[in-house]
Amino acid sequence: MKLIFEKSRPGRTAFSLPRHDLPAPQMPESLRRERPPRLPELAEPEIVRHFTELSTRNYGVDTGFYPLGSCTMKHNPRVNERVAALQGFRDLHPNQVEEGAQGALELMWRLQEILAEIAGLDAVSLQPAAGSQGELTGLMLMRAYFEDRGETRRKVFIPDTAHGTNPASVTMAGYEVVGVSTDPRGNVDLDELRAKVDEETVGLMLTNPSTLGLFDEGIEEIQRIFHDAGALLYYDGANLNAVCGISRPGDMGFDVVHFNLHKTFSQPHGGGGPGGGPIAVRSNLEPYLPVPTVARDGDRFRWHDARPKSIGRVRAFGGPFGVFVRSYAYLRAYGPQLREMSETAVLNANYLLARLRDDYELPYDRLCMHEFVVSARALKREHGVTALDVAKRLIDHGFHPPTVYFPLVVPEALMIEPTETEAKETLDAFADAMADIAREAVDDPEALKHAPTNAVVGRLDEVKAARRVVVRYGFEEHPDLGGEASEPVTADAPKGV
Amino acid sequence: MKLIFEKSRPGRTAFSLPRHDLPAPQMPESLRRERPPRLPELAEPEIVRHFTELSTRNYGVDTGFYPLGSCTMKHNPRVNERVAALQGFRDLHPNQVEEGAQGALELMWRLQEILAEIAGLDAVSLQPAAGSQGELTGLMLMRAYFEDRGETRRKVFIPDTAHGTNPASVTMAGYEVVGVSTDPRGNVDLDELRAKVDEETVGLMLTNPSTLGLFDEGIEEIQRIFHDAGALLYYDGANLNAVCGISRPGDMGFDVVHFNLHKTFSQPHGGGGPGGGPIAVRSNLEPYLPVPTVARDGDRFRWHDARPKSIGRVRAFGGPFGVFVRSYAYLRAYGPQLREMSETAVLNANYLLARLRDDYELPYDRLCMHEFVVSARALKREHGVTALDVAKRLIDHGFHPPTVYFPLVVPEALMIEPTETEAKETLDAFADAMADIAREAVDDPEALKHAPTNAVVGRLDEVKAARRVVVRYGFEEHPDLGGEASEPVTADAPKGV
Amino acid sequence: MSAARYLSLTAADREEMLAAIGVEQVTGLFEQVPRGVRLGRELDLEPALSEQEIVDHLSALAGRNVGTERELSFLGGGIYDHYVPAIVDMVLSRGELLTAYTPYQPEVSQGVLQAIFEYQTVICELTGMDVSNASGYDGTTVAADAAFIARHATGRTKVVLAETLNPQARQVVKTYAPGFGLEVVEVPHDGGVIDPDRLAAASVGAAAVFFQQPNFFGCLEPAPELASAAAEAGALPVAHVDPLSLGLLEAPGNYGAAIAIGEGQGAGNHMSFGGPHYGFLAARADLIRRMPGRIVGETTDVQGRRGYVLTLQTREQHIRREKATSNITTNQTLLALGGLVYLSWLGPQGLRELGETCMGLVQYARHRLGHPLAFPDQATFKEIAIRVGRPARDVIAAARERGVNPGYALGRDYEGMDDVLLVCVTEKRSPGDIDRLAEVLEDVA
Amino acid sequence: MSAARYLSLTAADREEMLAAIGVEQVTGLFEQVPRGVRLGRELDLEPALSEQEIVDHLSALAGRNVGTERELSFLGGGIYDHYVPAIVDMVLSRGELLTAYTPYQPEVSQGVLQAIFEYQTVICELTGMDVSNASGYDGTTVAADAAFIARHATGRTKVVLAETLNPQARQVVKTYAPGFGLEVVEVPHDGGVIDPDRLAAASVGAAAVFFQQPNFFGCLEPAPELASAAAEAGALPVAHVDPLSLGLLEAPGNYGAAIAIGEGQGAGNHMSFGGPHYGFLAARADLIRRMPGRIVGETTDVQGRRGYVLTLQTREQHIRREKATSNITTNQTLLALGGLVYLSWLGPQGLRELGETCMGLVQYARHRLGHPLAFPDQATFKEIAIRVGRPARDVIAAARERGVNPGYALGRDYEGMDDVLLVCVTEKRSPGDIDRLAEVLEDVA
Ligand SMILES: Cc1ncc(COP(=O)(O)O)c(C=O)c1O
Ligand SMILES: Cc1ncc(COP(=O)(O)O)c(C=O)c1O
Repeated sequence: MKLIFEKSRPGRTAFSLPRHDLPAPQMPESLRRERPPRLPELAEPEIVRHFTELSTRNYGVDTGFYPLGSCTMKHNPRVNERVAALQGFRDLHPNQVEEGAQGALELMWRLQEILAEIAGLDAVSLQPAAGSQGELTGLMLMRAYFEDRGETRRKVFIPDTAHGTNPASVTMAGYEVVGVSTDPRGNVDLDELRAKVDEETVGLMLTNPSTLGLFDEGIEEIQRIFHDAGALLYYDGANLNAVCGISRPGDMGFDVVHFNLHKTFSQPHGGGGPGGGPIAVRSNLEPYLPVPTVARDGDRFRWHDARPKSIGRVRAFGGPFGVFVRSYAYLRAYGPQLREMSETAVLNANYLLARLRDDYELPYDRLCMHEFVVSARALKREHGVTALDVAKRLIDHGFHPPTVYFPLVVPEALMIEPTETEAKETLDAFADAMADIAREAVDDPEALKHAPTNAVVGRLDEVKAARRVVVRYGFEEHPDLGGEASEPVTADAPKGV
Repeated sequence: MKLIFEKSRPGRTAFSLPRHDLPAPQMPESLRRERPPRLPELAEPEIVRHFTELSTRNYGVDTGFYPLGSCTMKHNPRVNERVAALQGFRDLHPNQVEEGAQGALELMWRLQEILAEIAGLDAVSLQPAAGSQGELTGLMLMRAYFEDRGETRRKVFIPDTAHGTNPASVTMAGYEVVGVSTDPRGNVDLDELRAKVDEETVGLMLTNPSTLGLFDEGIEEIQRIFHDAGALLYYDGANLNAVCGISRPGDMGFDVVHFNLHKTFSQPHGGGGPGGGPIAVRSNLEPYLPVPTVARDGDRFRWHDARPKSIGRVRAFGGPFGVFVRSYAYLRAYGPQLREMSETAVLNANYLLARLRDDYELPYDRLCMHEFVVSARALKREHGVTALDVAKRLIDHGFHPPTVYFPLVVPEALMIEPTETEAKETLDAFADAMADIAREAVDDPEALKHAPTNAVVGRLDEVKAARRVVVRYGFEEHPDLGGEASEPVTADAPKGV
Repeated sequence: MSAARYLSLTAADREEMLAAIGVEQVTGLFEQVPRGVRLGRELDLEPALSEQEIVDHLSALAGRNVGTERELSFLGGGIYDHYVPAIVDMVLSRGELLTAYTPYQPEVSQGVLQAIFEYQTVICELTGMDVSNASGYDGTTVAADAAFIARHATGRTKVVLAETLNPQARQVVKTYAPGFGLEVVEVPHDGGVIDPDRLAAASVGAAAVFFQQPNFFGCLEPAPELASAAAEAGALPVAHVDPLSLGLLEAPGNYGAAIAIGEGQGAGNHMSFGGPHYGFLAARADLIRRMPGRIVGETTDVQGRRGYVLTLQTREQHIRREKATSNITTNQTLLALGGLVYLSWLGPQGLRELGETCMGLVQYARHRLGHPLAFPDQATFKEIAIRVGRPARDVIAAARERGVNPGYALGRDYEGMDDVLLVCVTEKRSPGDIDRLAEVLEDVA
Repeated sequence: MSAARYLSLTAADREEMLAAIGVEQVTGLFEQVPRGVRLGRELDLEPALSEQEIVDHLSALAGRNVGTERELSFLGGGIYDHYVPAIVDMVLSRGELLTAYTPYQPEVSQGVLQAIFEYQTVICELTGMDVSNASGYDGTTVAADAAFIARHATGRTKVVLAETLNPQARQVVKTYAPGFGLEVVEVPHDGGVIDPDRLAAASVGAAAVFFQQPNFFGCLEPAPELASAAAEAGALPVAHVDPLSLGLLEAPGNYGAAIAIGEGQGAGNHMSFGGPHYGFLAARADLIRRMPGRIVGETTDVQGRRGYVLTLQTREQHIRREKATSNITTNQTLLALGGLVYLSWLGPQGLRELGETCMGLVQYARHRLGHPLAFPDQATFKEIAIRVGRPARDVIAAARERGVNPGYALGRDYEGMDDVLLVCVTEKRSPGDIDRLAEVLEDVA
């Protein structure tokens, strides 16, 4: 379909503004813009059609099953959108004085309390904008903590199953990554930890259950190893959907946790965001929390920014408030029964795993938690059919593909997270499609290479996109910003986390 | 796709209700329901998906060009939806006392005033729920008027171009229809009127411009003929989009007018409704208006129902208030420049007509107003291709078909109303498609019989539907409620008005 | 300022288009309008507003209303403050549904058609009837529709209305009746409900007999007996029912009603000061060809795939013209679709629980409010009529000053009831709210 | 009550599924969780609420806030009360966009991908830069992103921040700087703007130099000269700009900025007490491989049809891990999409007129308000700083009692400015509103 710029015509307008009879504004000529930006020019009817059509070329949870592993693509309750749009929230200026924002501050305070209880930890900062910013914030807290104690440590342990944000955050925090292997049962290799953890160790970043969908059975020992070395434990909360009300990170020994409000607590993913990445910490890290948090004095709620040892601010204001409204509404729908959410997520995952295990290889043969990873390695070896081919054919069956090629430790990985909101019929239909595809891989592997055939476009040439870098509309000409050719990602790069 | 009942599973729920610890209610056992209704049982996620999917199987103005003649399928501004959802409107109980509904009453009063000015008439009732109810209400007013004067008249003149609601309303009002022909220029036949109008005549119902899209050039004479006979003139406002600010029904001599708020004033058509059918009348008919209307006393607004000669009430409360909010918002966006709306609608129609006249027959060769009618008669005669075939092929070109087989006076009619909100490119693309189809009719008429081929279903068997009357899901069995076979509509029955 | 924002033509477009048409100016297109009837001036309307000014202006108007979000309200009487779940608004805002019209071209309208088919099924299930249309304007006009059906099905010229039928529905029937050639007879109530014997007497020679369950006072009528009384007289029993009562109360189809009608608002529509809402009308199979309005039927396409179309169109005005079963065309599809979404949300279990909640609350109110009941012998569903000892209007005014709208003044419709207040409780009110009402009423009445 | 409403399994389903898995009870699935770390009790949370109770509870909380719909507000300072047109909300509520995630599978994500490509183009056009990402968290974190780019592009270890740069953006840069190995130097303003010579001196050896146009006081900086000063010192000039000023003010790309960043909120996002919003970041072509976050590129499919994909992914954490240009993954796509819709609504003409309206109003306020300007020599865009003669906090409190929120107390961020009020006017305020502010300020200050 056409780009919005290709539908633009000079002089067409959609905007309307109030008019006041005021003299024309004066401004220094040297600062005046010379040529206007070529923004699209359309009337309202064509704008509505353009974006309506775009939306029909996109697949969301509202469209169907979206088992994108590690992303918790659950149903987004619509009441959350209703309450987030309340004028008292939507039209509230963040610089409003506290007296004029008591309801918003109370909501944030209540959310802090709920998250602390779920985490089993003591204090919460809602400020981080997403999980990865939560990670970085957590690492900054650790640095502040060690600096405050006069210790200089540099090494952060990252398991080989970890999400890419974990090592990236370590670098941004000015620390060094130390890799750790996964043992044959899918747990972190304890011997390796015992050998490597020392007084230079800042801590460990762990996703538990891991990105393999497995709860680390050695978690108590892991905790001992790090805490005995004076180091700290960071809990990547991306997989919290597995354990709410069942096991709390704080009780597992973690000192900092981030939540992904857009995963576990139903903030819609918005085509890539927004998210929310609050962190909860043990009391020994509380003095370093970003400012401001929200405090309660009797019936009154206020900003709390008197933290002399704070690492400072990690984003504007108190955080993505609209996300808090949605997640708070969601959490109030479950209340103390939040456990049902996680139990159902884990039940759905194990059922789907049971249905798939005959057709796909299971690298770690255990019950899973809320997600699991199977491998298309055998299909590739025997029929030349890759995880990517399976993913693309799933599109033709009407499903969103799972995450593929992640975690990196599993070759030809298909990482499947059904979430708790799916019906059994949906899981069955997906399992049937996966079985069909496994059969097709035997019968007609070549056909799979042409998938998808039912989508609005066929397989897209990512190599070309990286070589001939066209990242904006060119109006008359299409400039290639690539300069020298860029290294394209390989076809088996992670897709979906 | 599946019906929602086919997705239902016993025990699945989406609802939630507050719980109070109250004793179970007591009720007479004789009135208790025995078997619960088989409503669908789904959780919220699957309900959202079901209706999302249904929506993708439907074509609206937001999807694309929708030139359904006589229906004024213009763009529906989204700000109207925003204001209609304001809590002070949405959550207002119609039995609220006047003191608690001043804003709503003021809005209705202002809308009455605006409509009176547009109509060039004296008093307005907002109550009728749609155009056809406006018609019936208007006829009831006429009867009350004549009864009040002690006259018994029975005949209502209906031109052969009239919409089906006009004669149907006449019957429901207890009157008799007298048909009138259209003259070769597309105007009402004046000689016939002169011959037939007499002291038994109640009046004329006229759409002006007519459903041929032509302004009746004899309107002044028509007026004289009826008024000289003491009869009244009813203006079917379905085509008001052609003349706002250009010519007013009151100035043309009409005594009663209905508005279609869902056509001219942008209430979205909702897949069939809701609508709004306010009427405006000359002062001699005001005493008979339905109650209540809204009156103003200084700064205060109140219900006005002290009309002893009123015909009574035609629907509940003051009318479809949410529709009034949208239309009022729309009218305030144009203000005194409403004429631009009609001018543009007429320009678009004439341009499209100019683009089509080489390929399709034009039964009345004049400039048109906001819509026009062409005929596929030649295609049918020469190639066996009908208006219906043309309509179905337009679907494959991505357009909604125009109204077909209406008005009845034009064989193989295609009744095309582009509205003012369409861009020239859209009109050009539609004209190109129509030209393509005309060519295809020559080159491969058989192929056209198979259109549409790009829709979610192919041509549907309407005869079967009328013969084997399945009008509800049968759960286990599919009962045929037809009894003896029903007379199916013929393929060339009107579609679209 | 103009509303160019809704228009897509540029100045250049206009010129090209006029050239293609062969006229010089836009005014040239209007030559066919005789000079004598041209307006020749600007419309005398207030200046155009920008979008933001529209929002400001309408927000100010909305702010001068006191909706149920701003006062504790016990208003009922036909329109009810039931909770409308967020998914209803979400579905109705989908542009493909919102901005479409009547599904005359079924291949591009399967969404609306299937939804209507589902709606028809849900209404049939609720009411126990065989066939439903989609839809009537509201709960009053469907009463007129039912009278029209009965007039032609029986050939008789009288309809009987229980006085406990919604007063506005009765008014609408009376407005339409002369045109239909119908005489209207009303039957008074005895102690809040209709006496079957009295109704039987009135029913002789009637085309139809209308009663309401629960009735306008909230009371439970002996509906099966009323239906029998009508049927025995050869009249069509027409039951006007509250859809949300049908989880607890027997379906009209199961006690012999020929036609079931009602106001759909409570099931999925916002109150919106009285509309737009939907009226439902369902009937026995033998009346199908006399029904007004749209009906969707199942069929197959050329490849045998299931699909839906408007059917039995030979009833309708666009085919039958003056011989049609009704003049209706534009109807209340979107609102009926809201009803479908709502009833799918509620499901059979929710419907029953909702009914129990309302009845439980009304039972609580019955005991909690200190005032005498107007109809002490009758069970009610979600409303009760109480005698407040002085004009109900005054009590309402005084209570509203305390932030409570205590209900509807029945004296607006019924003689001798000036001191009667109709108090309504839905699931949106709590026992605590009822306590508050009791307190305020003690103060002011 | 449970939130079963969001769960689709029936009791029967659960049994069948457990049987298929081969465990007896759901608890059997959690054997892998060591007993020592199991919770063993219910979470200590308030009881679950029904949907309607959630709406009631949150409406009550919302009602305890005073948003700009309830008081006449002149608050600005980085977040602005610009009008958000209805089509923005409509587009963002489309489920296919709202409930999708990052478009890793381009064949089913062309909608989001094309929208991002369009967004990138719009941002490039606005800023005059070559390439834009989509998107940063907000207008503060993109400053940290720019510092990270500059650190690696130049190898230098210092960044210079104008004191007139948004205080929160400065704080965020300072929070991130130690991890990046950067030292932060701030340059004070002279009379409300930055002196180019002073900046030039500070820029020596710097990786990047940040300034803001219009600056935090609303004043127009000599931006071209600031950019030159930075560039001459070999530092990357980073301009933090208000997107809505760019119809009137020159684009940073046209006066030599290497990176343009900013807060997108004013262009298409509701204020929402501070988020979620979007931060934009656009750069010169030579910096493309150092950019953080998503970038969408054009390509073709197997049949040669145009399509869009995430590109240059070798910059990103999921490929490059500890060597990535950033750790960002979840971003602000939906909000950026809101920006795209808004800027399409505004178009070039609307953008200019909006700027003129704001500047016209601020000019009016400048003359109308009786208080001395803090920076009398500077032209401003939509804000002015005035001296109110006593603590601005007190003035705000007193004015709010009269229904007017007169602005932001600059003393919250700047020493010696306790009596300075930053007054902001957008197109949502009128000359009459400014008159009212003047009146109230006369009374209270
Ligand atoms: C395991 C894991 N860790 C961290 C993240 C990063 O979280 P976010 O996307 O919220 O920044 C993700 C999600 O993408 C993840 O799956
Ligand atoms: C010419 C004409 N008259 C009357 C009507 C009836 O109006 P409504 O559909 O609002 O009842 C219509 C529309 O369908 C029409 O096109």
